[in-house]
Amino acid sequence: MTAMTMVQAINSALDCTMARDPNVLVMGEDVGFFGGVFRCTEGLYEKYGAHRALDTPIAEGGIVGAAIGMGVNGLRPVVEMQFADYIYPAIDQIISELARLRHRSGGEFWAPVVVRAPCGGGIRGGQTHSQSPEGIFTHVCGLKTVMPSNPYDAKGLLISAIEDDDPVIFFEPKRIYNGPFYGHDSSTGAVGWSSHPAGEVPEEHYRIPLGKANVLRAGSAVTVLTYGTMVHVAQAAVEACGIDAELIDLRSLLPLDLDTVAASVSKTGRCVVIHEATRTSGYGAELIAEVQEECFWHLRAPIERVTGWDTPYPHAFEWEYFPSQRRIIEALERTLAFD
Amino acid sequence: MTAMTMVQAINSALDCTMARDPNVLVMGEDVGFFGGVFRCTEGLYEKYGAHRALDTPIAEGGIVGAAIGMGVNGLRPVVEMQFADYIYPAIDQIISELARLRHRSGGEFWAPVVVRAPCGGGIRGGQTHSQSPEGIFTHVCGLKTVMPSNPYDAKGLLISAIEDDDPVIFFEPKRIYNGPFYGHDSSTGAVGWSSHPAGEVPEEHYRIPLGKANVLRAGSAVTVLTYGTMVHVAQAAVEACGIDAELIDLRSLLPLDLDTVAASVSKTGRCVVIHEATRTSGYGAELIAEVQEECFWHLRAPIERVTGWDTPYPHAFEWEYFPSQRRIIEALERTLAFD
Amino acid sequence: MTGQQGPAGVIPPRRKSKLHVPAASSRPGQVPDFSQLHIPPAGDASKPGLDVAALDTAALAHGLIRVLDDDGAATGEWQPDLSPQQLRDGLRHMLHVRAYDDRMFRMQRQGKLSFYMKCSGEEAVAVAQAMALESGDMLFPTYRQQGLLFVRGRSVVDMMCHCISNAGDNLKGRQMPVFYSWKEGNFFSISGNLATQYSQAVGWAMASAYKGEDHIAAAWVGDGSTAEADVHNAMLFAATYKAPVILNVVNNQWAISTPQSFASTGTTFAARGLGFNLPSVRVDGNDFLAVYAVTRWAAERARQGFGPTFVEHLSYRAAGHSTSDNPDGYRASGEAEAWPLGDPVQRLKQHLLRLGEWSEQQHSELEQELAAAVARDWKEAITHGTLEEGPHWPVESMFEDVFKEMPEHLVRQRRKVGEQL
Amino acid sequence: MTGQQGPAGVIPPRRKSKLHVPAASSRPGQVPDFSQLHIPPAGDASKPGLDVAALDTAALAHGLIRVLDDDGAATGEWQPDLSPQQLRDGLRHMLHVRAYDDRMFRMQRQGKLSFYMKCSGEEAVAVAQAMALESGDMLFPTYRQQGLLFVRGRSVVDMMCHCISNAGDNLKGRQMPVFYSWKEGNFFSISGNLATQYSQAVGWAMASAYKGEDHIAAAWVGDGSTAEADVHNAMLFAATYKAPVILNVVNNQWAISTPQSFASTGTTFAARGLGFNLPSVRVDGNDFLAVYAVTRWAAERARQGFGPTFVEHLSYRAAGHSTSDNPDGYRASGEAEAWPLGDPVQRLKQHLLRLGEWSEQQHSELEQELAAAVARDWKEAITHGTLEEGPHWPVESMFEDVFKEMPEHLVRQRRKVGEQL
Ligand SMILES: Cc1ncc(C[n+]2csc(CCOP(=O)(O)OP(=O)(O)O)c2C)c(N)n1
Ligand SMILES: Cc1ncc(C[n+]2csc(CCOP(=O)(O)OP(=O)(O)O)c2C)c(N)n1
Ligand SMILES: [Mg+2]
Ligand SMILES: [Mg+2]
Repeated sequence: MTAMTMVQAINSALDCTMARDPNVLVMGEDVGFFGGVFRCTEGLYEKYGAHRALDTPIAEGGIVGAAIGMGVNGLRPVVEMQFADYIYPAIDQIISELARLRHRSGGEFWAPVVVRAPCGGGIRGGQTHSQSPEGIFTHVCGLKTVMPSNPYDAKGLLISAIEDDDPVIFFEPKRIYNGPFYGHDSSTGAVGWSSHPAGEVPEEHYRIPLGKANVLRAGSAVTVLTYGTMVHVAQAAVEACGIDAELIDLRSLLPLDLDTVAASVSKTGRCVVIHEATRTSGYGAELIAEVQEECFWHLRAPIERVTGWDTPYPHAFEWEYFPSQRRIIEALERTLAFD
Repeated sequence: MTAMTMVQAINSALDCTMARDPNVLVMGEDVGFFGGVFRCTEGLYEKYGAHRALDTPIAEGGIVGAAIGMGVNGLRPVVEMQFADYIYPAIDQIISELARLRHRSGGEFWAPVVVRAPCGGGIRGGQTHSQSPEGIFTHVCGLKTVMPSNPYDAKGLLISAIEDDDPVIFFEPKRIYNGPFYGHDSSTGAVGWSSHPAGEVPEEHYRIPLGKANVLRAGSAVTVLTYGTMVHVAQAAVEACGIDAELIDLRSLLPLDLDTVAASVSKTGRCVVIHEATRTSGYGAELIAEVQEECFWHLRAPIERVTGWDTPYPHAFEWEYFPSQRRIIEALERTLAFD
Repeated sequence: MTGQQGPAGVIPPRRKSKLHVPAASSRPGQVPDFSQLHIPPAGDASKPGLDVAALDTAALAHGLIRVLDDDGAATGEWQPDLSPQQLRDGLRHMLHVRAYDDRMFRMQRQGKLSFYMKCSGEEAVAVAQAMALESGDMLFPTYRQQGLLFVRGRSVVDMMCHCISNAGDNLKGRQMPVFYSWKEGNFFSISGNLATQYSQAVGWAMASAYKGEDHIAAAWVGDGSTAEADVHNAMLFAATYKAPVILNVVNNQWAISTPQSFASTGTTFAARGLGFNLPSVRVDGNDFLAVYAVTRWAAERARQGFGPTFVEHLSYRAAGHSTSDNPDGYRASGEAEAWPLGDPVQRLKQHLLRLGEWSEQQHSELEQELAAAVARDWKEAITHGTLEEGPHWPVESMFEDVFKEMPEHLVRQRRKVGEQL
Repeated sequence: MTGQQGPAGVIPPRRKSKLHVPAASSRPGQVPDFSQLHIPPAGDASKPGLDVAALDTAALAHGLIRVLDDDGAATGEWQPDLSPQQLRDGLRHMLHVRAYDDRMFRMQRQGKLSFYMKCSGEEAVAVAQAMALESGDMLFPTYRQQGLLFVRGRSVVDMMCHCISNAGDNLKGRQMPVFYSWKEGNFFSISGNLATQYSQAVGWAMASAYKGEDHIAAAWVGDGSTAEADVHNAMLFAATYKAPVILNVVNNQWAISTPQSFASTGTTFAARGLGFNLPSVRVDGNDFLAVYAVTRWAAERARQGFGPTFVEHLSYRAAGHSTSDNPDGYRASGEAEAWPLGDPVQRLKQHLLRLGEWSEQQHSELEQELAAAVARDWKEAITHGTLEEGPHWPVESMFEDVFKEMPEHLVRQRRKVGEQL
């Protein structure tokens, strides 16, 4: 075990899979010689060569289109979108092609492409370096959508994603690339990944299965469903307010670990869903739809959403936009106030 | 009043607005000389000229990009995507630009662009001529998303959309372009628009406000929330089973007429949401999330979704894929069985 | 629609649009006229070395490579090395495609297919190209290259089974007719979304180079579809990584109702390749020999490591776009006959006749043979089921292949469908 | 990375990649060397008529339009008609931009800005172009054309207020620094998404033609961003509808760490325009006079109805991409100094000195004056608030302008934010 940041863990996942399988390559803008603007592909160019740490033109649609062809021809391309905000030029290739190829060809063709994309706010990136578009991808059948919240999971999930024969959209919350984060209000409470238990990461190859949630904290009062950066903010909020919440890090949005989710809400009877993405038609809506259907007779309060607002991510008001510990605590308290 | 099909009503809306405002133009693939593959722009080329019924290259991204620039320069472009399935190449311009321009420029710039797109299945179009991607657009702040279910609404809503200073994504369920449709099982029950009350359409200019739902049938047993083609299938299902359902045609998904929705569910205590789009993270999820939050204490059964399956739209199994009267009736009955 | 500007300083009383809108080759009621289209004589174009630089193909990109002259004689540097038997094979394949199209079109009109698309007048492109490529080369076609399947030996019954989504459809009833896929034949799944396959083909070719293999890829796109961003992406990536790929544009003059002038920007499509530093040529797409020769040359270039070639095939879509449109609504009805490059079948036939390797009688016998074969194939195909009556694949099969292994939520949905049956 | 193929029939023991991957002009540790870059002498390029056909600009697209020679003398057909006062204005604007960049960069390093981007070495492009255009012409810039704002007279204090998102920011704190918008100055809102403005500019120009107006549009994009699909769309639409627009590519050799070779396909960027039948020229972007002359010509073409022009500006990004990167990590540290086309400020200064219209003393006085002005502006800007301390716009203002009128759901969300404050 080694202390790793999330960037280092992702780098290690790429390194491990590239070392084992000559068909794995990374490709994207500035990922080759430079090692990526967030350094996730650092050292791979030197180790594996320019064709396996492949710099590309700035054409997200072209990158994914080419990756699909590579995937059909036996490679396992791991594509980096420089920011999740720039995934839209590639969305036609992702939705119309990558997601549907296996089905439309009767199982004849498929492309095991992973699309990695740093997402989320908290780095003063303004509206085009802060988005969390995961909800859109969960609406597309044929895609798996994953978002880790810590180095250990990031490595294990990314290895699973690369070795999976289905396409995976892998969102990396950039706010926690280099350290966990507990929300603006309590950023003083931050410890680095080096002293965080999930910052202990094996150097070798291991997998965390896609589709399995992680119950971070057992509790009986209310279930908190979240993922990515918000896992830490939620955890800090729960600790701060002392409510006995069951905290679930979903990790994989699709497939969703509905069994774990439903078991928890059936037990607690209350649920708060938290994500950074804009509220309307975000992934939180899907969680609520499923939970109320599965656990209706157990529910003792409406399910609340704590999310980003339905506005673009504003540069100056990042902390007012970001779901804060305070907003989470208020939602938990409102939920518990019923009955 | 004249009997009009939905195609004719849309054509009439375009004609009315083009006649009143020289800044309105229609543009898209085959919309000019030919009058559109579904004939929605028929006659406009002859009447208004090639520059106002503007044929374009087959580049959806380019069409919307150009339309934005036109909108910024004072025009009101009404863009046709030949099929909603082909909107994805334009999605970056729609999400990153059209939706956000007013906000990001502090209100300095905006583009009053309408994007029309025939959506939905039921014409044996297979997976690339049948999609209902409306849910994605409702997740994007800055866009209004509309889907009419009949000629009268189509005309009034489209005129409102064109005259609105915000961008509007206007989905047209192609299955009901030329006649209403009650689901495969009872397609024998179909009457043409010419004998349907909503097929009576004024020739002149009128508006139906965006953001107002239409209560098609008052009822006390259960609220049915739907839009587009499914309005008719749901109506037929309700008639067939005799359940006293309150049937709401949302018409506008964003803004959503939450007041009407919440009032109804508060009254009936039960709710079934119906759409053709794939289930997971579809717009139905958002409806459920809002309804359970607003009406939690009135709910007497879990809210059900009747939707397309989470697969691409299959050519051979269109009727098994399409939410049928039978599936709707079963959901209504399940919902009523509780208590 | 180009308006005139008023004299300086004078504001015109009413707006007059200055927006230029391209014109069509013809519209209904007009007399078709292709006299503006410059057709150089056969045999004129020179054939460069395999290592030619893009700039040195400028004349070929703006010109037209032709081998067969008006009398059916082969001439010039581009004459391919094809035996009479190969020529007869080519003719057979083209006629087979035509017989197939004809039958399927009629079956659609009888309600047996939901939709169909013919390639009438363009048969030489797919047939000659497939014959010029190796079986290990990967094909990324559009819906109008059915000829590739005939050359590669796809069973016609299987093609038909796909088109009627019956129990024998290798695509399990999922795709509209003509969106074939045939892994064994290295024929990629055709997408309903125009042009998406173009950049995928480049990626496939990049992977071939990555692995150090010699297989190349070939992709096709229509004139109208060159407007899609994927074509830009494909050209850029092909040129950047010198991918072993042939990028074909089939310029059949029309994109549904929209003339090629809305995509060509008033120059040749081949010229666009030059801008990406791609060796680019324009070939008479109705000239079987020229198409074959160009494809051999481009394939050889790719295989020997000289990278991609961009090829425009000048042709004409003689039929409607699909069974959904009537071309008389948007172009002069005699336009196909006025097309100056003739019909590819007639031209190859004329060549073979001239060589003394073919006769009118052989020709009409072959046509009858193929019509009969296609009729037989149809009869066999419908024994596996029809679109409306079935049998189809089991309904529950629609939940398969969304993912490699079916996740829980799809298992649940499949169960619900099962309950309803 | 191009590998060798083994002898025929022999399967190499291990895979050897044959994939070509483009090289950079230099990487750290190497000696920068631009000797491969062909730089024709100043004055050599001929100046065609306004109605020139695209094909006839081929030499200009592959060559380089230069007016200022190595001694600072203006020469050749492209010499613009600029008075000494105009030249001095140009120099002042460039120096002003430089002083501004310098101050803002330092303020970012002190934590007063979240981010900043300089345009060092490229000042001539935006400044000369803005001077060559009319005030009614609409600008669709990237984040590296701040020079346009200086020429059009944007208040520097206002620019600074935007960059620190304070209460005086016309963008209400919503955008990252440098993503300016200035409606009054016909300066379009800069997008964080590369190249999206390119096709919008074409649409704007189409609308101008539609309305019969004479205003034209100008758009800019970087070398790396030419790879984006929007650039393809823009070129296609501009050519199809002959839109009155100038499409500029600022080829500053780098796209963050990625050399222009990943976008240029080994030819000039201007060459790409030819493929779309766009009259296309390549200009020495560090030559103020040449940029001005080319822009006047292109603007005149557009205004007189001859349609779009595609212009590549050959320049060099002397600083890092932004405050987020250190270029020494991906290119030889002396590369900027090795750039053969020099520095645009020095070259214009040299020209003015040579004309006897400028002195070293005037120059250093001007530099001091501008540095002082920018320092004063900064002091004033922060009186309207700072990024970290405020005052900002009211937090609730973030819900405005999502729509023209705030819908219910946003009113509810705004209320929640209000409650928290
Ligand atoms: C992305 C996308 N946009 C639009 C369409 C609708 N469409 C189908 S075929 C076609 C015309 C294509 O013309 P062309 O590329 O010239 O090919 P051809 O049909 O002539 O072979 C159009 C617009 C589509 N299938 N995909
Ligand atoms: C769609 C999109 N993809 C990626 C990025 C990230 N990005 C910002 S600037 C840049 C490099 C642009 O280089 P170039 O076009 O040459 O312009 P320059 O910075 O040199 O002026 C990249 C990749 C982005 N902003 N938008
Ligand atoms: Mg065509
Ligand atoms: Mg650059």
